[in-house]
Amino acid sequence: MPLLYPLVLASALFGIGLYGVLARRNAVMMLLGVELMLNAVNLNLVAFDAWFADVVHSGQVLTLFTITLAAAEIGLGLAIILALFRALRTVDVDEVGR
Amino acid sequence: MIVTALAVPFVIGLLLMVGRARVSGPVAAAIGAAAMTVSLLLYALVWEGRDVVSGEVDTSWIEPLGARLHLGVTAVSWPFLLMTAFIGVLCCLWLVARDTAPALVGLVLVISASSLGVFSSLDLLLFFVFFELALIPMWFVIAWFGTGDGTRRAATRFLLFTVAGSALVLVGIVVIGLDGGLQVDETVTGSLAAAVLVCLGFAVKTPIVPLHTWLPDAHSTAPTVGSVLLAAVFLKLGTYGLILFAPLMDRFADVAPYLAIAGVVGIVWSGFACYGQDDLKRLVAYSSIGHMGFVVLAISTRSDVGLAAAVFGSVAHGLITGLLFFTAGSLKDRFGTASMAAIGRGLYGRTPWLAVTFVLAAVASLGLPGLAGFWGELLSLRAAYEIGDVLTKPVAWTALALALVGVALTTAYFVRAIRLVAQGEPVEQDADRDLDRREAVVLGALVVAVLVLGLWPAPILDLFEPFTVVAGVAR
Amino acid sequence: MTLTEIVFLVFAVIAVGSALLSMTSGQLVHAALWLVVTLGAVAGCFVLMTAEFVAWVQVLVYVGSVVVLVIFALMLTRQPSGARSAEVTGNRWVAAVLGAAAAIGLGATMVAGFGGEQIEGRRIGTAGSIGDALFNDWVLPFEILSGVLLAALIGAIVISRSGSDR
Amino acid sequence: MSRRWIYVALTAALATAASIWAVPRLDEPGWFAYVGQGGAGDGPPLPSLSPDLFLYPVSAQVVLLAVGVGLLVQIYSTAYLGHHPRYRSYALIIILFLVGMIAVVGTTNLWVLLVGWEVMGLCSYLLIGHEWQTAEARAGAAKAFLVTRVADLGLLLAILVIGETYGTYDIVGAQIASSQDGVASSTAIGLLVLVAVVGKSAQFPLQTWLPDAMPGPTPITALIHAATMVAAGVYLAARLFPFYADSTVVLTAMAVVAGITMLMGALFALVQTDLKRALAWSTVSQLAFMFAAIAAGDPEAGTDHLISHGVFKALLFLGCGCLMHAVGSSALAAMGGLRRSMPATFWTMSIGFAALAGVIPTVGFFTKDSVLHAIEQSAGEDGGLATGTTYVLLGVALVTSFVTAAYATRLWLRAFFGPVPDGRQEHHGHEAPRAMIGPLVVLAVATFALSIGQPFHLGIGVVGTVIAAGGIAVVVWSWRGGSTLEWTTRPLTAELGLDRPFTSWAPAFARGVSRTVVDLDRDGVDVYPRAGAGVAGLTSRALELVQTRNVQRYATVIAVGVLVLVVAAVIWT
Repeated sequence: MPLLYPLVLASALFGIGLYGVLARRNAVMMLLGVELMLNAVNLNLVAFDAWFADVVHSGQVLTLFTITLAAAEIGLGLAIILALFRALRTVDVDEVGR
Repeated sequence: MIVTALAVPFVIGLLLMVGRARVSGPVAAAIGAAAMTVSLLLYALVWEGRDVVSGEVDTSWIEPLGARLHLGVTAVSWPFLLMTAFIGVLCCLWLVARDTAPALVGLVLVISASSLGVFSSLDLLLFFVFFELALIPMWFVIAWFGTGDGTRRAATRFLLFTVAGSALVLVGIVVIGLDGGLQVDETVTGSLAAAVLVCLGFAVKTPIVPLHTWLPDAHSTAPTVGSVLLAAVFLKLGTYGLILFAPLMDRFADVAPYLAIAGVVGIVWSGFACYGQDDLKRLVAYSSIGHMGFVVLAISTRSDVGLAAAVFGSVAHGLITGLLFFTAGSLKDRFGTASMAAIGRGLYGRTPWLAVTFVLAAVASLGLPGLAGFWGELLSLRAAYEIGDVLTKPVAWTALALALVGVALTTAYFVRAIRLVAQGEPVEQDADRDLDRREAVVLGALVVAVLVLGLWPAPILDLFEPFTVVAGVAR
Repeated sequence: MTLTEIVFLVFAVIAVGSALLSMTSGQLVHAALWLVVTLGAVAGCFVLMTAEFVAWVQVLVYVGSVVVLVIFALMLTRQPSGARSAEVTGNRWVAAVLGAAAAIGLGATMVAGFGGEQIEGRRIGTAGSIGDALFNDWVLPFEILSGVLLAALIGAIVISRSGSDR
Repeated sequence: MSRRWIYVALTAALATAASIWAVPRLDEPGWFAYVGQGGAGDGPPLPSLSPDLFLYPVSAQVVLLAVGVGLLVQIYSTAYLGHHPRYRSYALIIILFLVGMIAVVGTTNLWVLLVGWEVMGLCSYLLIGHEWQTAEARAGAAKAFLVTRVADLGLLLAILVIGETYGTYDIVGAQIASSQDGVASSTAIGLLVLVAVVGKSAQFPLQTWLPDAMPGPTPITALIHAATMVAAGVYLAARLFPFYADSTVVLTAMAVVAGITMLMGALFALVQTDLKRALAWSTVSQLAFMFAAIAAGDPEAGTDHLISHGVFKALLFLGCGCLMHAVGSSALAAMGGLRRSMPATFWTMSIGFAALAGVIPTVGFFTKDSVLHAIEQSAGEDGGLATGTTYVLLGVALVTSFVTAAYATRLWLRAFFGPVPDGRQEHHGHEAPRAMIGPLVVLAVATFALSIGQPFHLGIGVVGTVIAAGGIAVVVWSWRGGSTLEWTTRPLTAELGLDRPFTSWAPAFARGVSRTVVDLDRDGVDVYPRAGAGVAGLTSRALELVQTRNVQRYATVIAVGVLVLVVAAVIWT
């Protein structure tokens, strides 16, 4: 399998995720965009791991770490969004900014 | 000795600010007066003669930059130092009143000590550090203890202007430092940029028209001691800076004509501005611009007579304008405003001693021979008449003519002020109260100083006779 | 073109398509559900790249918990649906351009750098081999990560407690 | 009562001290002889107020005049102003004034001279403004101070030029230097001195302050604005005469000024309706006489007339004070017929008027005679004035003595003869107290006593006497013919509008410019700080576009930045 397949897929997902982060008003949606970008990174890591045939599985292990961190991040992020919502009754980032 | 003279008011000032809740105002003011007196006496005693640097202290400080802790008293700085310490003592005495905030006394001490540091510095970086150190407390003095509308605005304006000026000076000092080091008695630079930057920076501080617009606001809103310190000490930081730096810069010659013309334009400009003022403190503030114009004219000749004129003019202006601001402050304490319309006419009849003091201060300020204000102006005119090293005849004589117009205008506006306030049919007000003992002591001390310097200018002028001051900065 | 490649391309198309739908969907819940599809497709890709353990973790953690968490958050902020809740900001076109530029730029870099390289598919990232690597060579980061997780857990609890509880 | 005599005693002490110092000097030979040791140095030293006091015969005379009139005025004032609430400050300022006058006259140090000169100006200002409740006093004081101070700048510059030219600020030293190295810069010095004395002595075109100084107390007018301070201008011109004696320009300018002023002052005095103001114009005119003598190259005649004028004009002003004391006004209309009720005042003032008109054997005749003689003599001499100028000046001086005799007679007749004004028949006038009459008598005696030893020039003396007699005769004849002597010629009573530049144009100009400057200062000069604030505001507004507190904007900016950097990196590597 050509290495390019996962890499190009990852690039596309990263771009879409970036769009989501930058364009969506809803804070939850921004988080989803971030998750998408993380996944793109994961894809790259795994692809390079498979291609490079790393003895210690750096790519895959780091992917696991990333997934874990993503879980932690989304937990915290959602907690912040909840607190924000309680305080301001909105999760619209445009309005939060005012 | 110098270190002690600087440290005593500085430390006591800081202590008073820290412990402002633990002392009462009058006690704090008395402590402050004592501290400043110690400083004054030390500075008076440190004098060893005009040909040497008295009480020199020279230890290493920031070696990589060539900056040293280099302090000393020279023939040029000694009059400034004594005047500053004297004004500091009087400011503290003035604050011996029931409603004084101890923090204000602390600020006054810190400002005075920093200014003394400026005048004592023989290292350019040290000079700049003290220079900046004096600025910030003044913001608090104006913003916290000022009266009237827009104190915060005026204070910020003051700070922005002067800090911008200091920034220029700092860049100039850097240029000088790269060229010839930071020691006043060694360095010299041929850089035009340094001359322009330094002169521009001190022009803000002095102030020279058109960089003066911070001054009237700051003076009119500041508390009495703030105004006095601003006028008597702060403006001198600018003129002393010019005096100190002028011999260090070869290209000062290129800047001097502009400086001279700006100075005398300032004299005329401020004269007309004073003629249209109603607020006494603003009037005195504008008159300061005029007097500083004479000093700047004298400095810009870079001659020996000019040096004597600048030093004498600065010191005399410090005393006279201090007297004027204390008088205006007394009036403001009584009437809640320094507006001549609100104070009303006929003070001769209502508060005779206060009125007489005011008239004397005004007459001294307009440069009547026999009072301190005269000799500085006279020597400035003479310096301009003799043209000096760096000016050309057309510039110098144009400046001379404008300065003479300024002298006439000064007379006109002070006569107008006397006519509006001191003379006229008295209309009694509830607030009419003649001088109390505290005011009488402070004003009396200044009156005596003005008279003594007027009738016996020799103590200061002899420092510059026969014009070649070897030691220190004047070469 | 092998069968693996064909399947991979199918998964890739699904992933990109559902990601696009997710990021442009007007409905937040739909967006979350489309994301599930994307993440699932990516998990499929992982499998095809012989990283089966990572794929399972992806399904378990992301699809199983993260998305559930997101949906809970959406419900708690009471904006599960409704047109307004999903609106895009004013700089949507800037974002679109940036996203496209990032994708194309990255893709071009990849093409330039790794065009023609092949994945051999010899090594299989089973649970066993990953476990070996994790607990032999990656112990310290693993432990640190556990600390990070704990901190995140506590932080999330502290932050999300309502004001009256404090 | 006794408090008042303390000040008299102080003045008497001062007068005694000055007399002990001055009287022996009267007999010294020579007129401003060159004495002393000092000389030119390498450059003018910094000014110092070293008390280099030295009196010449002329200085001694002026000092004696000053302290003498000062003492008489102090005595006079105990009665005239003794009950005034501010008598104390008044009396003290008089003493200060006398000290200033002695400093001017007695020093050889130009700076001390300047200090005394300005102290006199300040005292004059304070005393004119003594009745500061009234608007005229305030205006008069301000005007006097401003005009004289502006003119004093001339003296200041003159001193600088002298110092620069001769290398010393000592008059004697400068004279020695000028005799050794020759006179230099004489035109500059002379013109600057002329500016100073024109201001101080109220000569054309700065004459208007002196009549406006009349709101001051009358004894002060007698002392400062007749006998001493205004005459100090003449003294100074005479003192510094050697420095500009060879400059035709200066002497001609002085002659022109003197000619215009003497005739103008006399004509104005002729039409005044106010006795005091008439005497003020008379002073202006008489001072011009002295300048005419100096311009003609005979400063000694000028200073002689200074002394004599000081005595008889002080007498006239003090007498005027007695009249004002009696009738409560200085307007001629309020007087008339006072010779019976105030005989002492009448007789003493008659002597004063006779001296003013130039009647033998009063001192006024002899000194006026000397002045006319000096002008006549200078015609045809080498240097100095051109002959034509001299004859014009002589003509003007003769016309002026005619007018002077006329107005002196007119004032005398209107004050003491003629009908008593309506409504004042009862208790019209009463003799002044002895403290006021005493000084009058002393001065009247002096008016005769000073004549002793005065030179007499036959030809010009006869001409002068005839002309003065003519002036007197014309007025008396007209009076006999029934004229009320109320001559009101419109341009003359309006004083030719010469006052207008000082009272309306200059203040209006200053006000206008000051308003412009204040506005400009607020709106014009302040532009650059405001523009700075505006630029800062705009910049912050621009930077605010990225600092929106909106996370997405930040992220967008970061993304753009990263993209740009990457592109840049790719392009440049």
